[in-house]
Amino acid sequence: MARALRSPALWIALVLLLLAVSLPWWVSAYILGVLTVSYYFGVFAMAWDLLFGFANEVNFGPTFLIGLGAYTAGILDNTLGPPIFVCVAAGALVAMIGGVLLALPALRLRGPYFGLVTLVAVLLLQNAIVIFASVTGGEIGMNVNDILSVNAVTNYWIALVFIAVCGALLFGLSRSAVGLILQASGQDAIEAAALGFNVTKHKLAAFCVSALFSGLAGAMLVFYEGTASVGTVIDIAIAVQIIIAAVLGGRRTILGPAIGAIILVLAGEELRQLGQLNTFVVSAVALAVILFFPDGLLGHLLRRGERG
Amino acid sequence: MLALQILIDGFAISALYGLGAVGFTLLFGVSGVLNLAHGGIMVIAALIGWQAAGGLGLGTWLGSAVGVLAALVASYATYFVVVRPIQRSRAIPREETEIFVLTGTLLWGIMIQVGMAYFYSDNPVTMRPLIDGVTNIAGVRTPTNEILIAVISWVAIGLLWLLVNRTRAGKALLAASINPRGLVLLGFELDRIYLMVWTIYGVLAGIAGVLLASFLGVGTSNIGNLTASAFSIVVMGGLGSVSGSLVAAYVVGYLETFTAYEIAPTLRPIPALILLVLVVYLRPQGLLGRR
Amino acid sequence: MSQGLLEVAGLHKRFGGLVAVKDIGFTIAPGEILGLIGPNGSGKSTVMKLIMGIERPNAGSVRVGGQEVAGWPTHRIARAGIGIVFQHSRPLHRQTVLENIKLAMLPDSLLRLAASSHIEARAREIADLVGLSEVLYRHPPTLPFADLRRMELAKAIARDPKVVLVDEPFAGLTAAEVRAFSDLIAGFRAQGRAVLLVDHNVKGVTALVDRVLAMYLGERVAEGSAAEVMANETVRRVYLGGKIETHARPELDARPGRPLLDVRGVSVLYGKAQALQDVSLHVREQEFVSVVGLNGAGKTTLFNAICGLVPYFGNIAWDGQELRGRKAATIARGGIVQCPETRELFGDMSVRENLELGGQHLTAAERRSQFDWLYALFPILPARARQAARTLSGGEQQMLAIARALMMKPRLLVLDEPTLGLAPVILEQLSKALSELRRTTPITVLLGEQNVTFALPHADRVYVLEHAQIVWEGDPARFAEEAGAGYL
Amino acid sequence: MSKQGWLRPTLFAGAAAFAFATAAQAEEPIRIGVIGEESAVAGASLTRAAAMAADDINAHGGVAGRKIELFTYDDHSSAADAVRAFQRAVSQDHVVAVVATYISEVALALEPWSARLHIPFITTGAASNEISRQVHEHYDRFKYTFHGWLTSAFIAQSICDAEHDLLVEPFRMKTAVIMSEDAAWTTPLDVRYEECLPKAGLQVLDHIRFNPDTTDFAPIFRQIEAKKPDVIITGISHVGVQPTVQWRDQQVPIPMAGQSSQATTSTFWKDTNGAANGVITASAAAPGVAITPLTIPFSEAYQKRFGDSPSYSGYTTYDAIHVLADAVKRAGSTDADKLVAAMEQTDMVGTVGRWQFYGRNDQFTHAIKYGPGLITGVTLQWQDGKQVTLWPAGAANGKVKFPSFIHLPAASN
Repeated sequence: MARALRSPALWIALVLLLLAVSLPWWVSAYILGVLTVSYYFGVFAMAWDLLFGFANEVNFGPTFLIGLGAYTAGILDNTLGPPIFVCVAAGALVAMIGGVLLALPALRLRGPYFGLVTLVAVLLLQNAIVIFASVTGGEIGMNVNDILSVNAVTNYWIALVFIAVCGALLFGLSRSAVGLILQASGQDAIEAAALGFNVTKHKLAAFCVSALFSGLAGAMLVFYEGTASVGTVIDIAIAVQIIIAAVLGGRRTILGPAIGAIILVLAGEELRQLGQLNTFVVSAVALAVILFFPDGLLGHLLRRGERG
Repeated sequence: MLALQILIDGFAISALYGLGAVGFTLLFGVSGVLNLAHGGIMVIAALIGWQAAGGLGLGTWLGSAVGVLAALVASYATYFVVVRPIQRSRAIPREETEIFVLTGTLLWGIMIQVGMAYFYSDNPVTMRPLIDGVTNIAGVRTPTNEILIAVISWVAIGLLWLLVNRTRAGKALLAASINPRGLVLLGFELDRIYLMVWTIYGVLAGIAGVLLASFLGVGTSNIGNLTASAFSIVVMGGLGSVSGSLVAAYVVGYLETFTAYEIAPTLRPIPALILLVLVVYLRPQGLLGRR
Repeated sequence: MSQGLLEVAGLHKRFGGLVAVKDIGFTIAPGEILGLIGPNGSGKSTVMKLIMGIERPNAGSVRVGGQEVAGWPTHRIARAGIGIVFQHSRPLHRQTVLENIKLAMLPDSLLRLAASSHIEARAREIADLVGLSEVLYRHPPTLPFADLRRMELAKAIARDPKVVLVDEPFAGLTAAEVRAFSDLIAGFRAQGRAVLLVDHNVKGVTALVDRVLAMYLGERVAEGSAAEVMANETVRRVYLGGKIETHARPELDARPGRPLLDVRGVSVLYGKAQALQDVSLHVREQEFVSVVGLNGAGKTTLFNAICGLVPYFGNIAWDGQELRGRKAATIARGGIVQCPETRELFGDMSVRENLELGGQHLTAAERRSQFDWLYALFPILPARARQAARTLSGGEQQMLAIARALMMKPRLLVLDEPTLGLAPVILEQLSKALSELRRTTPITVLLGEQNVTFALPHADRVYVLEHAQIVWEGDPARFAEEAGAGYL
Repeated sequence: MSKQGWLRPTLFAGAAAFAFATAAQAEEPIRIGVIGEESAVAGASLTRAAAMAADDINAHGGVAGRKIELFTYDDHSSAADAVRAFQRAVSQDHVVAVVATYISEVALALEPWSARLHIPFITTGAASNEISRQVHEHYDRFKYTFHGWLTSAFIAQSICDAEHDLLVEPFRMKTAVIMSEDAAWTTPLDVRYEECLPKAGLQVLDHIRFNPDTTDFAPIFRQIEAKKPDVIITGISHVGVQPTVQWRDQQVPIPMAGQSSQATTSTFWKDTNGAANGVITASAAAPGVAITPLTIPFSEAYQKRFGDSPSYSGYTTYDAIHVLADAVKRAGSTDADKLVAAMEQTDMVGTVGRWQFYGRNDQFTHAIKYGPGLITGVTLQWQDGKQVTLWPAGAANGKVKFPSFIHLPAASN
């Protein structure tokens, strides 16, 4: 942990955090609204990075986990209607179970094969939701009865605290002993095992943690937007956005992906004037980053640091 | 009767699935690239072909040719703009090239989708049938166009087979898919081989695209599904195995048609997806894959 | 049987049809160092993997301090007290050396998030011990090769294992570094650990080991002190072969004019490992030149440099022209054709198709004549013409590989380790084919071998490659007395 | 990088706020948000028609001297984007009302936000019953939402009425099979079909729902043929081109009528290469059909300005802007609650008919009233590249005509 404090990534993040804290006093409610969404996306991206960057498992279907969390929470709220935090917890729990389901093939399959399974998982969930439209509202989605708050500033604070806490936990985890072992397992499973580490156990844990946070964030997002729909929490397009965000911000840095996500959402909003073409521009930029700074923005900075 | 209907209806769609997947799998076999912009390239062929045929009044056949040409260009663009730079980049560690190519082509696919939607809107379009009218096969009224499409698909696949197994260039291609290094030692330029496989891929994807437009109609909103189905079929059949992809294409095609007939049209895609998961899980190398 | 820390008995491993390890057994007492030697494909590395649980043995037992661990998952075997030093490993690039060492000391637990404090101190001790104290806070990518190996050693020590397995301890190290490492490994003896050194030849480990076990084709061929094993008949045959007869043609080299191939001061680096160091050699038209040396000495690297497959420093001239900057394929078409030790056949294609690919650039007529000639040279091939290359026996595959290379009508045939893992009978056939080639055609050949009996009869001149350098050059007849001993 | 990301918009906001502050001294414009999607025909018509409406109103001196100012956003048909756009419209561009979307998913996602932010919101193309049901059940929370297009139930009703006049009467059709995509908006549609088709004289032989991602319709058509109905009653929006083309290619001898949203767009003939010939669908209006005196002038002006004819959402949006303007005038204020109260009193003739909204005690609170003399929508048929209006009789400009491969009951039995 001592070294975690020396990590430049942490300091960059802290500075940005301070900045974020100051925002409510001097930017419009609308921008706070956009940032609120971007923070939840940030958590998605961080959770994804834990799997890819550390356990080295390419998950094309983060939205499978997110969707499970989101819909579980939403449906629970609309049926039994317990307090929101109960719904969120339930969502996270179900997402974790989903994480285990996803881990089973992951521990057997490599590269594209596993990638495909995750992709299919999303498609299946998508179909399931359309088929059970009576509870899920089908492809037009469902409105949840309760929401976190109507006030943009309040929502902003909730989201900010949420991403800060998740970020701290995930970052800490990544720098902890377990994080090291996980990274070792991801990089060279055989050597990790030869050092006496149960690779399977650690990867499984990684899936659970990643799923847990994805589910949490998914559920929170639902209670922020007041609706859950395939288009907002499950669609492959969302998954792609998350992956882009992580690559853009810098894989294996946990905090980088969060920053990437925020930038991505803001950029999308900035370019709204372009109408439909903004997606085109954003993708093009992301592609350029992949080609010229494969380490991503934060990753690039850190690399510099290491070389020096 | 019903069985016959399923047999006939499933055949053409499966042939089309197969044609779409064959290029995809060949590309992987030879150059190890999974091109997630696949659907995009097919749709480019469809839309541009449609416009050339209708808008520019070139007629269906000429228009289709233009469409295939467009796909070829798109395929080259994918290779030179996205895939090759990633493969050659020093900054990207070897073991991560795969994921980078996947992400890169994925982004490229999105760019194609949005770009095409900008010019053509996301309404699906259809080419005029290559031939009109219907043929009556043992009481099953089948559009003559559908029969023709099945035939063309198989002719294209047949030609590919001849190319690979009977021509010198094809042999080199096959060899590259087995052992590229060995080929270099025999004085073959791999770059040429790759260029060739991207050419073949582009043409196949193009043909599949225009046929799809003429058979079912297609639009930018289908791009995701097209890529996904090609990907699944290819994995199910065994990455890199052409014959495997064909078998898988028919399995999927018939499974879907059967579901639509016998179970419920609403559940159409589901059994195929579940089967896919099972195959990938129980037999990761795919139906005919070797590993 | 004697109470050893590590007791291996009746170890068997099959990969499909081929038996990689046949009834291997040995014991290592505390504070004892055993050397396990054998040429490539002898199965020594497999034995190591079996002990570590990376591969599951088909039969046999592995006991650590009396406890049976055969068939356990690797991480449990590791916890049971076996540590391993890999030859190539992938350390954590984003962590410092210190953290990499600490990693090895962490408990296998999901709950202990923070490493306990004493670990830090211990890690520093170990770093001092192996001589890494200077670079504690550097990142692995910035370290020299030797330090990376030190780090691997440190990680093994950190686990405080009862038994240490070391794979090719000295590969890619300079003489000075070799000494340092020897001392470290000797240190294990002092600490009462049982050590297994796996290496290609006795020479490398003589100074260190108490006993040596020699393997060949998966079987144990000799065991005893280093001296005994070196003296052992079978071992000598395996490495040097039996009696060596030679028929050199010195007149060829005596001819004036520039050599066909001229390699001057070529060096190659793999990452940070020195794979080839300032190597110079030349080959004249029609000469048969043999480069003998053990695996890992750098033969393959040298050939790959010549064929443009790896970047190098220095100059290589072909028929008077610089080869630098030419693509591998261009060089191959230019007349230098390599038949690599890995053979690189097209497994799913028929023998004939393989050969046809070799003859792609020939006219139909030429190809036909080539076919006739090659089929005469290797009578087994026409019989197998329709068969898929994958289904051929090792020897047949080797002949096909050579034939395919010859199909290209090379001016210089670069033949790398043709005898690798082949049975003696096959060697004879190959040997015949080579002499035939030598007698009937003007072809020039550069042969790389570790099997001297096979290499020398065909050689006009011999180079000995050792630790990435040329250490001897001369007439094959003089090889035995001048270089032979040092070679074992 | 991220710095300017959030800095730039604030600058805009500041500048904008300043500009409006000064403008306010004079006549402050009435700001209305419009959320559509450029890459979808219906979505594009929506924003274009809104622009036309605003220009027309402003050309006639605006509303009590106040100009209408539109803020247009593209939501890529995504609920998430739409929600963000809605927030932007309200908290940054300070609109007083929002007109948006032809997609039920998006409309339903926006509804709670109009409730939370107290901003009147009209959806001019979505069909789901849910929209008005929510208003009915939680009036006080959701009263700010208005449904500016027929609910699924009424679409079904208008279709039943139309097919009765067009098919049952003249062609003695007796049986039908319902073919609808498995989507939320079709659930209530089908329910109403089931009850009103028999009343209209069409016995429902079967009811086929299919996956909206279906591309191969051969199996579905064959199943339908096996039932030997006189007509296929469709309920499709997500799909349209594909089933139509295969219907023609396969020469399914049964006419297709009902609701096929894509068939209402002007490009449908081109997209299907004329396979549309003979397809009957319900729509809000059709080019060259005088549902009201306003219809033709609008569609012609639209044609002139944008080169193709508006889709149904174009007509409704054009009216919706006028409804808002009219409400502001009557309310004499842009205060949300006053505005809602005024809108509930709406009684205005637009391009699609006479606009009135159901009250809080009706089943479909805040949905437009359906019925003769109010809004019925029209039923049109593609004939040789043109949309010909068949129903209601008053607006009709052509007769039913089927392509040769159709077997009519008269012929068949």
